[in-house]
Amino acid sequence: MPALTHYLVLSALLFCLGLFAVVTRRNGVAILMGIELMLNAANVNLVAFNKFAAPGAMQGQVFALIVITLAACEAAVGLALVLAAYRSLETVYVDEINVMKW
Amino acid sequence: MPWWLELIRAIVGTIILFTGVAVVAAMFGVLLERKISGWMQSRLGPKHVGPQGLLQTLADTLKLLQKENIVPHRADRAIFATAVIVVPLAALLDYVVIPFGTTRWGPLIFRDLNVGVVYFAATSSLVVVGILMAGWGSNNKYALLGGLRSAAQMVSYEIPMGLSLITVALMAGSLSTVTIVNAQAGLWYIVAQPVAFLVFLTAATAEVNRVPFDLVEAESELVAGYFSEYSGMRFALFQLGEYGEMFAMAGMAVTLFLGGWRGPVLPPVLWFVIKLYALIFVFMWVRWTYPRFRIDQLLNFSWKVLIPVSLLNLVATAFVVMVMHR
Amino acid sequence: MSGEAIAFYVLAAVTLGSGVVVVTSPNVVHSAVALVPTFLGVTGIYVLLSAEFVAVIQVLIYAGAITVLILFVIMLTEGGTGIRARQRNEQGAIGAAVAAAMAGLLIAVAVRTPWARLPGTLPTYTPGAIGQSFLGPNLLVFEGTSVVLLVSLVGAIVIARKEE
Amino acid sequence: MLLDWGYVAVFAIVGAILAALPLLVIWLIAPRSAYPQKLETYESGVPTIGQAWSQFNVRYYLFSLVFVVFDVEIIYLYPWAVVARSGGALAFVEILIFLVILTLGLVYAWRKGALEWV
Repeated sequence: MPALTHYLVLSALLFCLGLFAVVTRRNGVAILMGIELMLNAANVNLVAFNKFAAPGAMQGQVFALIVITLAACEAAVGLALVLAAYRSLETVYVDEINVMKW
Repeated sequence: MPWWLELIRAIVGTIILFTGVAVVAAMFGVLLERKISGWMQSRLGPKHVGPQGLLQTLADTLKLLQKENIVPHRADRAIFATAVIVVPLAALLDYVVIPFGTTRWGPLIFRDLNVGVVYFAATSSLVVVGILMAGWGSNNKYALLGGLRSAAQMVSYEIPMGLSLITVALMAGSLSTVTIVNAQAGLWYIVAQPVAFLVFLTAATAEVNRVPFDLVEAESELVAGYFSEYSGMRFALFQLGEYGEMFAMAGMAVTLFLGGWRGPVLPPVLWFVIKLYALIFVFMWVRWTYPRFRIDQLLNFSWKVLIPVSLLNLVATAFVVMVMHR
Repeated sequence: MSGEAIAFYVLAAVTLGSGVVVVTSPNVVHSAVALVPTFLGVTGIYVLLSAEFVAVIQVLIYAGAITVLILFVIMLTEGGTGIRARQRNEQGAIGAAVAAAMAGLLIAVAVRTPWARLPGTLPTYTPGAIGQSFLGPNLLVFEGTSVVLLVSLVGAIVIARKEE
Repeated sequence: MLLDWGYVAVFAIVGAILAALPLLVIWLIAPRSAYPQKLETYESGVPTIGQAWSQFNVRYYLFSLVFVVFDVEIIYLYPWAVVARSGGALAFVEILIFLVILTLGLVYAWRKGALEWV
């Protein structure tokens, strides 16, 4: 039977994969993918704590749903930003986007 | 039951369901389509292989098995090859929650998940990813355009479909398909929810990319859409996915609105099959009767007609449920 | 080893393995496609944690909607042209070090902390329990998300549309 | 409940193997006689020009954007639908507010032309 710690370790590893993508990727879309991985890791934690630490309340699962919602909103707005940057600056590589206003 | 018995049961069930869908839905479905289209256009359709052409699709499958297997050298090989498995698998996963009938030992269903309706929505949304993969992996302009159009269309019609699923779940107060069928013992939901039924049927036609929503294939402008580059057995697997999805949608419509396996006198499984083929006939009838929509008309229809209508229908149903359960 | 443990390790391997592909693949489309098995692995983890409603929602939203959105944007921008530009910046080594240090820290915390446990049992029918909590303690959260969704819809449309 | 999902997992794994089986068969029996022209991308008979991997209309994005927001809205309706009977007037009012706020979003998208295909 995997215990709480197993899930926490898995989530920590997934989180750090996402962190690595955010720090090293140049492409804006790939950075957003890294953020999605990090949010997923957070969700695993929420649901795991729900089961092992406070099984009576549903707060963990409800907040996992909220996080999924926020992830979707973040993806929609973030990708819109990437598209807008691509339209005015013709690049999706964040280290080339170095002007504030076009 | 010991675990290995459960495992064997699950494997055998999967194999039966898979071959059943491949034979009954894909092979027989293709034949039926050709026969019905022939009948509607005053011609005979396939006639030479087997009695009345019954074995035509079998012959076609054998032919496709021997065909050369071409991967264009510009294609993205990994994605090109995976898409072939993703599309039929995503279509077949739908069948897990469709109850085919009932027996002495309980309902005849692969597994009665208690989130069945949401599961159905989730697996049918996976097909979009497979189609985008096929379109992009081919590195063919027709294929990519077909894939993008298909994805835009399928996601647009997922919303009205989800809303009508919720309306039914609200009526039955449950997300399990078996409970929904049992809740229709008195009255089929097609009577109580005609609007949701029509919305579901329209969205299902669009989800499986059939005429009048077949912009994706659009033989006359896009060659064959996202599977232009697929030959031989890979083409057959896409056909399996397409017909499998069509039968799954029809089966779900029967489950949600036509009382599932319920009916007098005849055995339950037979009732399910009769209703299923009646709906399949409607799909084919529509295909050979209506011309194709333009893409702007198609998307407008979903966002500006179906979604507002199903939202209103949902609110009205919620009101009635509130009043009835006071 | 029990069946549950085997399932956990298989799912963890699928999740982390395809996660590595997402993070390192030089082709952005391959990264985006590899997101699907990652999300499905996490779905399996939710099932093991007996959160089946969250699990199907994970498939519906992440695998079915967000992946499609990401693929669309890749195809609309120059990422869709495949392997062309350098995908990684010059912080590769530092980034790996930071991520590894972070992983070590998080794992140390996870293993060493004596987590508190409240009594109670998980409800067996999760959609019902979640619905009840939306009618009760989480009512405001429920209405709040609709506002969040509205705001992000408006914001994204404003940003993504072409200026006239 | 775990048993249910065990069945689903077996279905997915065995199903993937069964779907891949025909591919193994054709790998064994199908003829191979490829030459450069045959492996060329199909473009109605004329030589292929450039890659297909070029950029497309931003309209596709706007539709998938509105789709994601409404798809997320729908996930909140499923748990509500299960408990609406016992919830009485509270459940009805709650969902009415929720849907009205989201309909504002639909109206906004409609008015701003995000739902037009130009």
